Amino acid sequence: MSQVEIPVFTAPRSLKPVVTHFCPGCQHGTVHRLVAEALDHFAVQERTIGVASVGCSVFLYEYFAIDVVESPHGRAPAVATGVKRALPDRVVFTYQGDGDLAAIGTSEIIHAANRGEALTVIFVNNTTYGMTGGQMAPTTLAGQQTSTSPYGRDPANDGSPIRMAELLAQLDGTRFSARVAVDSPRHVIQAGRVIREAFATQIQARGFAFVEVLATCPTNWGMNPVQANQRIAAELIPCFPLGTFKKIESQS
Amino acid sequence: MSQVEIPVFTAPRSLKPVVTHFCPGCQHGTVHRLVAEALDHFAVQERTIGVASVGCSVFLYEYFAIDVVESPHGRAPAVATGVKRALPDRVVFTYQGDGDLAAIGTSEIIHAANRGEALTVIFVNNTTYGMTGGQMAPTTLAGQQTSTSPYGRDPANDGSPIRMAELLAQLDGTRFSARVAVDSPRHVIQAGRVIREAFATQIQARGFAFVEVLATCPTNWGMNPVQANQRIAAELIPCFPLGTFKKIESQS
Amino acid sequence: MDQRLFVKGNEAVAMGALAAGCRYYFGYPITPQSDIPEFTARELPRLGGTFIQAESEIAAINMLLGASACGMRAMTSSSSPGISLKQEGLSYMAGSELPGLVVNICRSGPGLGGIDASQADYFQAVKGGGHGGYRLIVLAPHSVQEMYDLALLAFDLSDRYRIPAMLLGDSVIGQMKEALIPHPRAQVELPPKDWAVRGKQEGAPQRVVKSLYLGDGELEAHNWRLHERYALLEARETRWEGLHTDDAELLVTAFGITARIAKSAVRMAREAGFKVGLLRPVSLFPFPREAFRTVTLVTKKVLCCELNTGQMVEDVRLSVARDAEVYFYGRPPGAGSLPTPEEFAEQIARYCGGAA
Amino acid sequence: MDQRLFVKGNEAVAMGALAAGCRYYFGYPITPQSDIPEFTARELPRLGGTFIQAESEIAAINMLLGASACGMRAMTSSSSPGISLKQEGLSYMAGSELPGLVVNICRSGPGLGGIDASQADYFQAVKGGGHGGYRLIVLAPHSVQEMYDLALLAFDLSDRYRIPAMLLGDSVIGQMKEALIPHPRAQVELPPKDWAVRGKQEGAPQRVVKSLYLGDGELEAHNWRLHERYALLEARETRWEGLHTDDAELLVTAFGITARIAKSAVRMAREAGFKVGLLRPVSLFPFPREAFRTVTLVTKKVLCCELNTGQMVEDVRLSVARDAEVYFYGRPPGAGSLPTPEEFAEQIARYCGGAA
Amino acid sequence: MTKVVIDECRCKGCALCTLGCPQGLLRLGRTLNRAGFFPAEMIPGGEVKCTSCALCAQMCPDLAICVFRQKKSA
Amino acid sequence: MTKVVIDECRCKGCALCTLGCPQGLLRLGRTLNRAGFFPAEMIPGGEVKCTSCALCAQMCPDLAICVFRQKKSA
Amino acid sequence: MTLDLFIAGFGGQGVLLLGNLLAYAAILEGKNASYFPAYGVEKRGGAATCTVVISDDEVASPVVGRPGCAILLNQASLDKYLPRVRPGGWALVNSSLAEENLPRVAPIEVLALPLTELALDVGDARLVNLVAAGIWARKSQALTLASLESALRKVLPERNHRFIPLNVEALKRGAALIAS
Amino acid sequence: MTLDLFIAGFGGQGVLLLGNLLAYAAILEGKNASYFPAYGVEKRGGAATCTVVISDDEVASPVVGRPGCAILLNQASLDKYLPRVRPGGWALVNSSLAEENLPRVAPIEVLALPLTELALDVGDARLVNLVAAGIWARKSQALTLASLESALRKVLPERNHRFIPLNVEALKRGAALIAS
Ligand SMILES: Cc1ncc(C[n+]2csc(CCOP(=O)(O)OP(=O)(O)O)c2C)c(N)n1
Ligand SMILES: Cc1ncc(C[n+]2csc(CCOP(=O)(O)OP(=O)(O)O)c2C)c(N)n1
Ligand code: SF4
Ligand code: SF4
Ligand code: SF4
Ligand code: SF4
Ligand code: SF4
Ligand code: SF4
Ligand SMILES: [Mg+2]
Ligand SMILES: [Mg+2]
Repeated sequence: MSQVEIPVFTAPRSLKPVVTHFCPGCQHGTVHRLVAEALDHFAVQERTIGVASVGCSVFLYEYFAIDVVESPHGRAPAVATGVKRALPDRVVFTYQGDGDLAAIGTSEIIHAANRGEALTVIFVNNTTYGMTGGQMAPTTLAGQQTSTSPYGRDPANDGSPIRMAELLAQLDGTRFSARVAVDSPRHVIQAGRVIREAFATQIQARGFAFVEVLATCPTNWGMNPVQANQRIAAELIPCFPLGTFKKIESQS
Repeated sequence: MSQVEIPVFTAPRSLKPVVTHFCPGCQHGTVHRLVAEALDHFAVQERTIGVASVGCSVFLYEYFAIDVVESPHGRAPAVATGVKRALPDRVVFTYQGDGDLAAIGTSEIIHAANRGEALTVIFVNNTTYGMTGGQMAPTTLAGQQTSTSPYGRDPANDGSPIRMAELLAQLDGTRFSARVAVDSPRHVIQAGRVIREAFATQIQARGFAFVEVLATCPTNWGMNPVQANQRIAAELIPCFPLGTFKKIESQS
Repeated sequence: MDQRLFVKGNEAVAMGALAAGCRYYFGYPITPQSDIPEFTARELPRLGGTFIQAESEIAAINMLLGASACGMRAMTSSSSPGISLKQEGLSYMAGSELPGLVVNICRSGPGLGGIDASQADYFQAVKGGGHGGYRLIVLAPHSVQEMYDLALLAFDLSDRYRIPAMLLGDSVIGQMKEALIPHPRAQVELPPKDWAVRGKQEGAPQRVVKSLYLGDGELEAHNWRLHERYALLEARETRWEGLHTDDAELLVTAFGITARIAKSAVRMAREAGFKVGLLRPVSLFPFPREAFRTVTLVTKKVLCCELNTGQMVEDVRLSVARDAEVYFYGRPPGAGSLPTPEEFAEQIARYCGGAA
Repeated sequence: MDQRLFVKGNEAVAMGALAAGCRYYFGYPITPQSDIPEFTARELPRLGGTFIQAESEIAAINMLLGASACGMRAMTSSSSPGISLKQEGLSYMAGSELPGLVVNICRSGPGLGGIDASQADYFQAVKGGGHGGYRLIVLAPHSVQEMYDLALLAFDLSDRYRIPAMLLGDSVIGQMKEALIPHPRAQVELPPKDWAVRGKQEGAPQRVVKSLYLGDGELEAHNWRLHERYALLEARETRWEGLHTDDAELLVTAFGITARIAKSAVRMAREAGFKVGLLRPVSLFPFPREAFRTVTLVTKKVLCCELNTGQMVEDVRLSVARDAEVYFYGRPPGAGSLPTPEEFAEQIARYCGGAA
Repeated sequence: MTKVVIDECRCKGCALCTLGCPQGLLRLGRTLNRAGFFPAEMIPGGEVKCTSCALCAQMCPDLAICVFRQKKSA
Repeated sequence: MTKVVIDECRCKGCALCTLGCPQGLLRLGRTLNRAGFFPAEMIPGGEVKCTSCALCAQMCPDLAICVFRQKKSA
Repeated sequence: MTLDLFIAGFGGQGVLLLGNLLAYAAILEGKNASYFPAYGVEKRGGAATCTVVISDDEVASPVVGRPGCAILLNQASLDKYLPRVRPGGWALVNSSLAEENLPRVAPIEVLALPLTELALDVGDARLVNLVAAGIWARKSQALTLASLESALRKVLPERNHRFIPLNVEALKRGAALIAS
Repeated sequence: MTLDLFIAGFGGQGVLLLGNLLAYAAILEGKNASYFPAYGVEKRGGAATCTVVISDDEVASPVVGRPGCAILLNQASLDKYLPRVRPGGWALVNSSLAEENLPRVAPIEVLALPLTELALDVGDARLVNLVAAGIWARKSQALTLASLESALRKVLPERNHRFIPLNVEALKRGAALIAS
């Protein structure tokens, strides 16, 4: 009789075994893993096409071992529409930041949702433009200082943070819309479950599914990763409540 | 003792005394009048700037006796933002069709609303692209035949009609959002009242105000004006319910 | 009964695209090209294809990008302001080496302008309206038949060279009707689309469609590759039509609708005894530089006619023999401003000097 | 202590704009120009001005259109992909005769490309990336000081001629730091903005800012008016810098960052005994055609150096004396592909023939 | 004395006013106007029944109708 | 025998795993790795208390942690 | 042989259909033809014009500066376009709606006929275009009534085919005016 | 007189601050100077490089093909950039992090010093840039320590001014290495 080691946590096979360019503590890494785990779960890696956006996650293809199409900033939902219509039996997802999806890409996400495109959209809301050096995003919190809101975001001048998961839930074409966070083991595990649901929506019900993930950008928040992580519960979740805002089970 | 004639209904002075290019029965004419009456009511004709969009209402300046700026298709809310920020004490409104506002201009209207720009937006929803000859709009009803939905709009392919008044009401920056129709004297009178409220919102409370007006396009609906008018109650209102979806009284 | 149809140019271009095997149309309405989405909305569902009326021209070009990245023949169409909005997407398609067809049925501008025929988007089409110094394959049909034929050609060239193609039409060519013989698609051998994404199969290498190149020297090398292909295009795929060039003392040049008008003018001038010829570029990129050089080794006077204030004339000047004179006659577009054959004929008489 | 500041080019252009009285900035972040919105976000509120981070580049150019229609000095800035998105808006501004400043700190492309310096947007800027055959005033700063000075000039020219102005920079000029003397705005007399909307006062005539002209001949006439103004610009406002042009056997020409590099190369070559001069266009539109013609009446060889595969060289070829030879040396942009002075000097030696 | 004045030149014959009148006093005429439309008119004797409620004018998209009320004045 | 394997090369020293461990068994080390970070490590004796719950790994954005469970096998 | 023809009227008079019909009939007769419409931005009531070129050769320009013939269906068209007709050419003018400014002595032949009244006579004012088609075909001798009748079937949308007999009637009425 | 200098290292070593500092000091001394940074897309840990040109005349090109001097703070920079130094030039190499591939016989002078260790000695590994600044200033004789000290006040953000004494200490430590 001997002891064997059973792996209880290893890297998903849909990810390549490479070190990312993300900053220390950046939770794009966490979200990448959760998406990859969902692809592994449904065993669809070989028939998945990822649609990358412009932002710190632009290198999707460096990390995911799947086919990838790059999109112009904000246009991933339109590119993904073209991909999905061309190859309807493939699993197609977009991965977009809050600058990408909630600012320049507002029109594309709303209309992809409204048309009910059978896509899964992973939306990483870190309340700032990470890649370009921390400018104000539509999701920046009131009072938050960024390089383009140096005196803090002023709702009277700049508007208030926009809640995409709730907004998209309003549209008839949306079958699933939820918001999660990745700031605690419990939240991470739950986020994984929700992301799986969003892929299930596409795979089974062939509808539009949206997951907003609250995540950190320690670099541009000017915090260390631990402080940044704490900010999610302290400041982000009160403004962006977690939950599932829409879930339609039936086939379309 | 003699009889005098007291005018109970005459043209508003904010309109020029010219015949419009609109088709017979086209209710852009009605909406023009109601807007002009609101300007007369608040006596702001001399300090109002209209922002025209691209659609059958592109000739705003031919009919309104006010200063006007033309915008590229869909961008009127952005142009109006520039105007209002430059001249904050002027009354600024956009006048947009459903192709303009709910398709190409989705991003601009959402973010102008979200920033809480102190604008009044008049949105004429005639469920089609009038000026270009009756193509499908995001507001086209399910099953409606248009030149680009010759077999009827199919929600599975084209999505369902989008309800802008409800959607915009979701945004923190929106202070007033309502939907009216102009298909009966009662509705017309009520529409006039609501449009006045929308201007009052700007003039008094300095916030973003939105009015969606259900109107006919007899030409592209392939109906005579009377049939077209009847379609509003029969088909449009069931899909686009009338009502005030948001009204915030306080000053911002 | 002959096999000729009598259709609009806009319908012909859509029929040509469908005959080329295009099964994806993404577009947004705009006059004077809405017949194209209207035609494809009617026909594509019957062929099992996809028609999407996009929420905007920008969404349309990006849907095209997506479908093309999967290896499909796909198209969009618009008119001048809408084409301006597609410039970023076109640059991405060029940078990502994606084929595809973009039809521009030009209208007058700048800005909202009007819906009349225009050739003022020549520079935008051939020099690169988007950023980054890429080129498109640009073909200029001058008849309903060519709207059809060049749509077929555009798809083949675009697939072969992995360069997006543009048909540069105008509202006369788009709106006019004339006879069309819808030839079936010629069988040509094209390289396999082994770069297209399709969901990587077991063991197969990953496929990525992108324009981002950050490693030292990578983007430069990528650009040189693109530019070599442009040179190849010029060497192999230049197309033009010549008329009476042998004995011409004056060479008229024009493309698209102005070439049609010029054909009448040349006929009138010949009848009046003027020795005048015509060289009509069919491909605007690659531009028929060599043809211009060759003809102007003999014919020393060139009159370039355009429906703008002078755009193609620059390429003509850059192409002709050094001692040739290039004259320009053009008008900016607008309602009531379409030039007439008589007008061009007058210019011919002016420059043709010692005539009949 | 001297009055020199030590700042980035991007900061200098923003300072210049503010010194010009610009109080409205509308923009969207993009590397390598985000210092401009960051600077204006900090400074404008202090000056009672307005900074809006727009939801997109398209919204930004249209906010600029709106503010400019009210007669205000306003600006936006972006980099290549973002500028592509502004093409429709630029065409509308041109068609509506609206002044305004657009800064393009070019990066490499096509598509997403990279963030390195590029000159591959020359065609887009000077030939018209948008539809309709309009032109922009295009100025090309080659130093931090010029980023400031030309921002001031751009506003004055733009207001005077009612043509939108573009500063065509690149990521080196935007990101580099050097000394800046922030001269105050010179007093120039400009025509009153009696076309601006402001809410029509009692009895005053209605004002309309538009680009739509539908009456017979109206749009053509409007376009001719615009083109007359372009001719006026060329007659009056062409700007360039010449260096050693008197005795040059070879004339080097370059703009922006390549002109800086060329200056070192020319210095090296002169030290090595080559008779080489430099002609640097400062205004790219209007292009200094006359200067090129004049110099090449004597100097018969021209070497055009660009950070692209050949764009300005076409304007040079169209400008020089008929018997001058124009050579081109360029590289497409990208990481690690910035040319060096040594590289240009080698090319000079190659073409300068019989040297020291 | 007229309460309802229909501007024949502005009228496009859309008939929406006829829907609007609660008394049913309006109809389309039978002679084309210069623009090629059949303009609306009051039925014979309508003036008397007309209440000057202006609902017809509310419905008119083309501002072709003006409405007056008669009032005794000293 | 190890339950928690931290890949020193992947670790960026963000310390999020230290927040994740319910037993408080992880900390940052004191020697820089090649990339210039202080990688996480288990506190001395931590292996024994470790429950292989993998919550540390759930928190790690960089997939630097693998977790194993020991099982008796025949 | 090349014939060119300019047609103008107001929207609703069937100007574009008329142009289409003549060009299509020419195609059916094995000729070449081009048809090129131009209209304002207005949907209704605005001006509508089109140009038809019929030729045994390839049609060069579909745009014609000075047409050999014009069909002018209302006063505005008459005023604006009659002067454009080529010397030696002819014009058909709808005298029901246009009678002022008819040139007395002119280098062109003007055939002024009460087309609208004739159409009303056939049954509907909107048949004015078909009356004109019959006149033009007979006078120009360019097209047979038979090919016009076949072309009608092609250019009319299916749902309007029930009006074909009436249309043919109008065609013939027009043609008869010339025969006589 | 024109001096050009290329600086390379990894993010966090203060490469850009070092370039800024030297150029600013030159400005304060009344000279002309340009500073031009280049960095990859990565926010952290990636390579950072910059070029500084100091001149009594106008600076022509801020871009330098073969610099007269290079400061190379890690192995990757050494490998990639040392060969670019102009013959007759010199390089300062951080031997704490880069020791392989040092040329033995070369047309350039290589000064290899354990800059990181020296910095740690002063108090923090991140002071490596200021140690290098001191060395470069003294060896090139282009700038005085006084102007570097004044420049520090300009290039450091206000919130870091409390570190100035330590920075100056590092500067001096570097300079002292050459003086001796
Ligand atoms: C058209 C265009 N505009 C702007 C940019 C610059 N840009 C690159 S990424 C980005 C935003 C990144 O923010 P976000 O989408 O929130 O992603 P994050 O980096 O925060 O994950 C911007 C504005 C661009 N590449 N293209
Ligand atoms: C960029 C651009 N795309 C398309 C068009 C063409 N276009 C003009 S109006 C219009 C839509 C009109 O529909 P809507 O906004 O609903 O107004 P309506 O005419 O129905 O009142 C379109 C697509 C344009 N002018 N510009
Ligand atoms: S900048 Fe922010 S979002 Fe981007 S990699 Fe760094 S931490 Fe992540
Ligand atoms: S087309 Fe429709 S919207 Fe346009 S004027 Fe006519 S009826 Fe009105
Ligand atoms: S005013 Fe009233 S009663 Fe009189 S006609 Fe009009 S709707 Fe009828
Ligand atoms: S509603 Fe107005 S336009 Fe319509 S018929 Fe009546 S009066 Fe005429
Ligand atoms: S597996 Fe669980 S107990 Fe063990 S170190 Fe990780 S978090 Fe702590
Ligand atoms: S969470 Fe991962 S990257 Fe962060 S310190 Fe722990 S092991 Fe290292
Ligand atoms: Mg973000
Ligand atoms: Mg509409």
